[in-house]
Amino acid sequence: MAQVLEAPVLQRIVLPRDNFLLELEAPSMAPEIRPGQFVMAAPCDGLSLPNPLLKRALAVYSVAGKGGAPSRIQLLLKVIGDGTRRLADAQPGSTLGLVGPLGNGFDLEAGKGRINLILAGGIGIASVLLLAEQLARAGEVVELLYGARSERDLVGISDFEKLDIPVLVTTEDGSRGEKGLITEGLKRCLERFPREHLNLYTCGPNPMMQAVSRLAVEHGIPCQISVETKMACGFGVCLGCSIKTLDSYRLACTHGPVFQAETFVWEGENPSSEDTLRRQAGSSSSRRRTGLSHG
Amino acid sequence: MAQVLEAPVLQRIVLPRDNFLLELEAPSMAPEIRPGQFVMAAPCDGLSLPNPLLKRALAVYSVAGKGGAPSRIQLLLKVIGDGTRRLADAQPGSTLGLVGPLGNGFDLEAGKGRINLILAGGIGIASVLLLAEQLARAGEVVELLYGARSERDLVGISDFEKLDIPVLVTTEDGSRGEKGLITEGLKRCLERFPREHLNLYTCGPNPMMQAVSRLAVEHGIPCQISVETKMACGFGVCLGCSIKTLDSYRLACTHGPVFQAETFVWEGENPSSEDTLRRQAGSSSSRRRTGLSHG
Amino acid sequence: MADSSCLAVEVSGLEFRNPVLTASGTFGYGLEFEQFFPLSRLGGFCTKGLSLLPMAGTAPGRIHETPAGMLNAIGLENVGVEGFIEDKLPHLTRCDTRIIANVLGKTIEEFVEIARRLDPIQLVSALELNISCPNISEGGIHFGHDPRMTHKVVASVRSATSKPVWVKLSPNVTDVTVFARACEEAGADAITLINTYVGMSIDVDKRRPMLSNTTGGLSGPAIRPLAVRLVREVYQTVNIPVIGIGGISNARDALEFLIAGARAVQVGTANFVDPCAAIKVIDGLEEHCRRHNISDINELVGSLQVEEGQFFYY
Amino acid sequence: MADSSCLAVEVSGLEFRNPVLTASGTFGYGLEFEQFFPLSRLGGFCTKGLSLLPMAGTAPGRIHETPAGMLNAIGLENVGVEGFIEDKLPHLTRCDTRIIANVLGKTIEEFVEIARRLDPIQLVSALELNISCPNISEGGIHFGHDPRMTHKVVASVRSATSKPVWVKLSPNVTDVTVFARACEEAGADAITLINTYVGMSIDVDKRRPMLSNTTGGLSGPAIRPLAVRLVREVYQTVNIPVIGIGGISNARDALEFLIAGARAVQVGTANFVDPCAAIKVIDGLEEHCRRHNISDINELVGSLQVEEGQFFYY
Ligand SMILES: Cc1cc2nc3c(=O)[nH]c(=O)nc-3n(C[C@H](O)[C@H](O)[C@H](O)COP(=O)(O)OP(=O)(O)OC[C@H]3O[C@@H](n4cnc5c(N)ncnc54)[C@H](O)[C@@H]3O)c2cc1C
Ligand SMILES: Cc1cc2nc3c(=O)[nH]c(=O)nc-3n(C[C@H](O)[C@H](O)[C@H](O)COP(=O)(O)OP(=O)(O)OC[C@H]3O[C@@H](n4cnc5c(N)ncnc54)[C@H](O)[C@@H]3O)c2cc1C
Ligand SMILES: Cc1cc2nc3c(=O)[nH]c(=O)nc-3n(C[C@H](O)[C@H](O)[C@H](O)COP(=O)(O)O)c2cc1C
Ligand SMILES: Cc1cc2nc3c(=O)[nH]c(=O)nc-3n(C[C@H](O)[C@H](O)[C@H](O)COP(=O)(O)O)c2cc1C
Ligand code: FES
Ligand code: FES
Repeated sequence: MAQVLEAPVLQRIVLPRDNFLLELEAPSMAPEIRPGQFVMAAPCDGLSLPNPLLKRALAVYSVAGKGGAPSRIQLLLKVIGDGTRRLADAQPGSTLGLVGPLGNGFDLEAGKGRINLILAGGIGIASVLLLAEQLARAGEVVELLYGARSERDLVGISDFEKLDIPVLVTTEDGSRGEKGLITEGLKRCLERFPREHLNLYTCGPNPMMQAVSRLAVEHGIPCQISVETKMACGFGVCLGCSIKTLDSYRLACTHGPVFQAETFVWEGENPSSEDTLRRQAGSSSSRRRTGLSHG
Repeated sequence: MAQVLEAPVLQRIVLPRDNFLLELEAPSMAPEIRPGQFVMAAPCDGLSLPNPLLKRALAVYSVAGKGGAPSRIQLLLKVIGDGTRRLADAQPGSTLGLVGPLGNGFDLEAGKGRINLILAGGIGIASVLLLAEQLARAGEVVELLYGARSERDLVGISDFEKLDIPVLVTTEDGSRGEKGLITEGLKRCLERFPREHLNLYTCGPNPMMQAVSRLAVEHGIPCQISVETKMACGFGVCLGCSIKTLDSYRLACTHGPVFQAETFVWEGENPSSEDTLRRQAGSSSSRRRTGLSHG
Repeated sequence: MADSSCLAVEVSGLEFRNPVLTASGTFGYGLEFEQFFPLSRLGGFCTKGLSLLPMAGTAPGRIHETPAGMLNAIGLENVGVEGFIEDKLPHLTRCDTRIIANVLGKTIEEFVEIARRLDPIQLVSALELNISCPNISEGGIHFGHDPRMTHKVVASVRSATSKPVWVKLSPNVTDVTVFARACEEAGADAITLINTYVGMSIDVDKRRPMLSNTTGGLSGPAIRPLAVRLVREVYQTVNIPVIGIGGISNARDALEFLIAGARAVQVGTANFVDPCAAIKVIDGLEEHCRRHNISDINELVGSLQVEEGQFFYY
Repeated sequence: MADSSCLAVEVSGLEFRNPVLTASGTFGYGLEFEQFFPLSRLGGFCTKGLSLLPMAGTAPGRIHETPAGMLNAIGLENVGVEGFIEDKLPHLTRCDTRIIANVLGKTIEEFVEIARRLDPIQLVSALELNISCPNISEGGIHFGHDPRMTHKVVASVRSATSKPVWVKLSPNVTDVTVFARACEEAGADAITLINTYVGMSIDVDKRRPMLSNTTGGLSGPAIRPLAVRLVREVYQTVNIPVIGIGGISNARDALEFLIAGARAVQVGTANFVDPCAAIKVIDGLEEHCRRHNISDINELVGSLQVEEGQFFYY
């Protein structure tokens, strides 16, 4: 059940590189949030028409509150265009119009008894803190692989460290952590850990998630991806957010935003029927198989 | 010569009843302003499209600056719709996009050696402070008749009092000054002063200016009105701001916003050719005539 | 409050508790909105366009936001008329609002077949023929851009159903009144307009269309002034009721359409911006009636006062 | 910077230093903008529509702002062709930019007569025939809504002038390509589009139209997606160059039109919002060329890459 509400902005923290953290008062919504879910958001500015017209999808970064059920939600956002610009300008004392919680979020069952690697790229980090938190709280093994262009693009690392989650940083310019792409980090993990014990979650720019997915599928490792598409409504009625899976179009908002890497078809990919069969086979086998290694 | 510039907001003063005073840094523009001129203004918000699209016309309320030429301009505005809402939200540190100075402003020559009555209604006060100041500085007799709905709608009175200009307040609810309409105040002035020595300036809501104009024309007193119309450009190219005068359409932005009451045709008025002749006759005689009284 | 009788209207022999419906393609099959408000608040809702067989729609890249509007090329993804009857309607039996089935065929025969299947369905109050969808290559807009075809499809459906037939017109024509007249002559019970305007946006860095379908339909506040004018024109042309659509976000917008001549309105894109938009329109209309001492909203319908002849100087 | 040759384009045998002109009715007679920037920065400008005799225009209540756009019913207030030649042109002798005379007649004879009077005027580079103004009852749009009339007026003007003849088309038609073809066949040298869409807004408290003329033309960013699509269609239909107009506020917007197929663009309503809008478009285009290593902006014209056939699932 999604709610429509106006949430007062309690705090606005300016982070490097056009990243912002907003904390909102949302006592009816905060306890309902599951990891990987999102809200549609726009500032309430008293004008007769919002500009841009449509709300923007934002993952719930975190929930907070003193004792008992959480009453506040945190959004972590990076300014890209007009929508995020306006959200980032929201001052404490103003309110945001929210619709949410939306989407299905991550499947945490898949992580049970596994070594869970969370691969976040850039602002994709916003979708995975709650996931990491709940996995860690459930006693699962969790590591964060966090890739960004440069040191200053890394946000929120301390929030993961507070949870005692190991953070493995890669930056494209080498200004912090390993120099290179996050997939290099992943490859090293594939050497470190028995593959059949691994479970992946990823959120970030499409090319990164596509590369991660490819590795995961190749190695038969289950991998959930949280995708970004343009969304008009966020709750399944505009049918605008479709993505392609091996057997049909699906809605990123209500069927997703989390999908299985094995069945997801990336833009530009045109899986032949052979690929399809192979990947479907791989996908079902990767789910069944446990002790098998591809070498 | 109008300029296009981005002026930093230095100060924002919140006044009662949705009135706001904005002080802007505009050293190239401030010295050029003549009384009754206006600017087209909108906040610079970094979005790819302004909302509302068009700038809004605002009189220059005052100019200021330490010693020498003025470097700052003040805008006094009342929130009516989206355009003024956004302007009123402009915080110190942000900037406004301005085009100006625009329009012809008031004819101060007409006030020489006369008793100058300035009739302001509501936010119309914003157009007449500079006028009052310059008339007073030139040693002319000036009085302000200021009408509003209620005491709290009166803004800026102290700015006139600082100039030692007598202020005669009327409010519709009697909460300050005389109870009633500003035309009542005007009628009393018509009894107090010899009409042939009077010169009127007025800015306010249309019904008020129309009533003032009618009195002025009836009594053969010169009267300048500063009109408000919808404006898209403010500098004479959209041709959208036309108003009707006895002999043609005129542009409120470049021919006005100040017009002679005698030749202005109000909305709904449909002067017969007789009226036209009478008013034209009246108009030319009122300009020539000096010592003549209508009794 | 919402049920106060001052808002009741009649369209094509049907009573509506208020003149505010939600537009096809922006309200799913109604069910998706039950989490936000009781559907009984609405005058009614129009289903997503139903085709004879289910359709999967166009490839991803279906929407793009534009100034005060959005382009869409959904390609009429829908569950098909049987899917609607079997999977959706059973959940709507107690929704207590009027359901208008928006339908679409690639041929006249398909239109007729869909109408026949829906005819026995009590829960469906009326059919709305979408002869104006810009996003599929067959059917849709083809019927909406040739008045003879319009007449033919409307007459055929009219004789295939006992339900009121509404026809939804395309604005992408030189003279919409020609089509409205064709509908009236063919026996249509109401005209709904407008569907979207055909438009296109380009990703200038990639030099590719923003939509996978290249073009899409423009909706939202951007087109409202165009819609209001077309509603006015059709209102002045035909005697059957007109239902106004296009960029309605609030009561003021809805009033524009009513005053221009619409007997009812539909809220579309605004449902995405605020799921409760239609409710706000209803509350706002009631507030307007109260403020202006209007005891029956029908007083407003077509009440536009136009000044007599403007004069030009030469 | 602005004169850098990467932006130069040729339209109808005329060289333009860049593809950015300003649109008729939004740039006065050019003179009003000299206070903001040297006119020589522009590719050129189009004058306010010139009629045979001066026109006073419609009564007050000529404009109304709408979401991301505005309605206007100026009624072609203008100084007349003689007024332009005698009072305006003498001040433009040193403006060093191309002047396009936008002209309008109530009859074919008037169009021809205006063209004749302008023919000897060196400072005027081309004529732009406004057969698409929605705001006057005679002429204007009448020529633009009947392809035979379009052909006739274009052919007549074509034989009355030695200057390039551009024809400005109305978007208020079912199929603009029919009109574009008629223009091409009649000898037009270029097509400019779009003029405004007919629209209307209502003051819901007074129940009166916002414009004294009841309807007006919608311009601004709101209509850009519609204009881009029409430019694309016409580009794919005719061989003469297309000049794109409609809601251009910045270089990105202009690029949409160029990539869709426009050889040049015109900036309209944006001139009101920011008198320097056209200059910003020019600077932005140059910046884009630099960033994308484009040595000749003509490379971009019509460069849209459209994916092959979309597939639908059923
Ligand atoms: C389920 C979901 C969850 C999301 N969670 C978050 C979140 O927690 N934090 C957050 O900051 N953002 C998040 N996003 C993205 C966010 O919703 C914005 O849509 C996106 O950043 C662009 O919106 P905008 O209005 O700022 O830019 P727009 O004006 O819509 O786009 C500006 C330009 O940038 C391009 N563009 C759009 N998205 C991207 C991108 N990701 N990278 C580069 N260019 C882009 C557009 O094509 C356009 O040309 C999420 C999106 C989805 C679907
Ligand atoms: C030359 C000139 C000088 C001006 N100087 C000032 C000034 O110094 N300070 C100032 O506050 N304003 C001034 N105005 C008015 C100002 O420009 C705004 O246009 C006006 O207040 C409405 O703009 P908006 O965007 O807020 O409302 P809009 O959204 O444009 O209009 C909202 C609604 O209010 C109605 N409306 C418009 N104007 C008025 C009005 N005056 N009273 C009641 N309803 C109205 C509109 O029809 C509309 O229905 C001036 C106008 C002109 C032409
Ligand atoms: C995403 C989307 C899908 C639509 N699908 C349909 C449809 O299936 N059938 C139909 O008749 N109209 C459809 N429409 C058109 C709307 O019903 C409506 O006529 C149009 O959007 C204009 O109204 P608006 O501006 O309020 O959105 C759709 C519109 C949108 C935005
Ligand atoms: C106030 C105004 C006046 C206009 N006058 C004319 C005109 O005289 N002749 C003409 O061909 N087009 C005229 N137009 C149309 C513009 O030239 C242009 O085609 C249209 O506004 C679309 O472009 P835009 O969205 O950039 O404004 C006028 C437009 C506006 C807004
Ligand atoms: S965003 Fe509307 S259906 Fe997914
Ligand atoms: S506001 Fe544009 S001409 Fe006056």
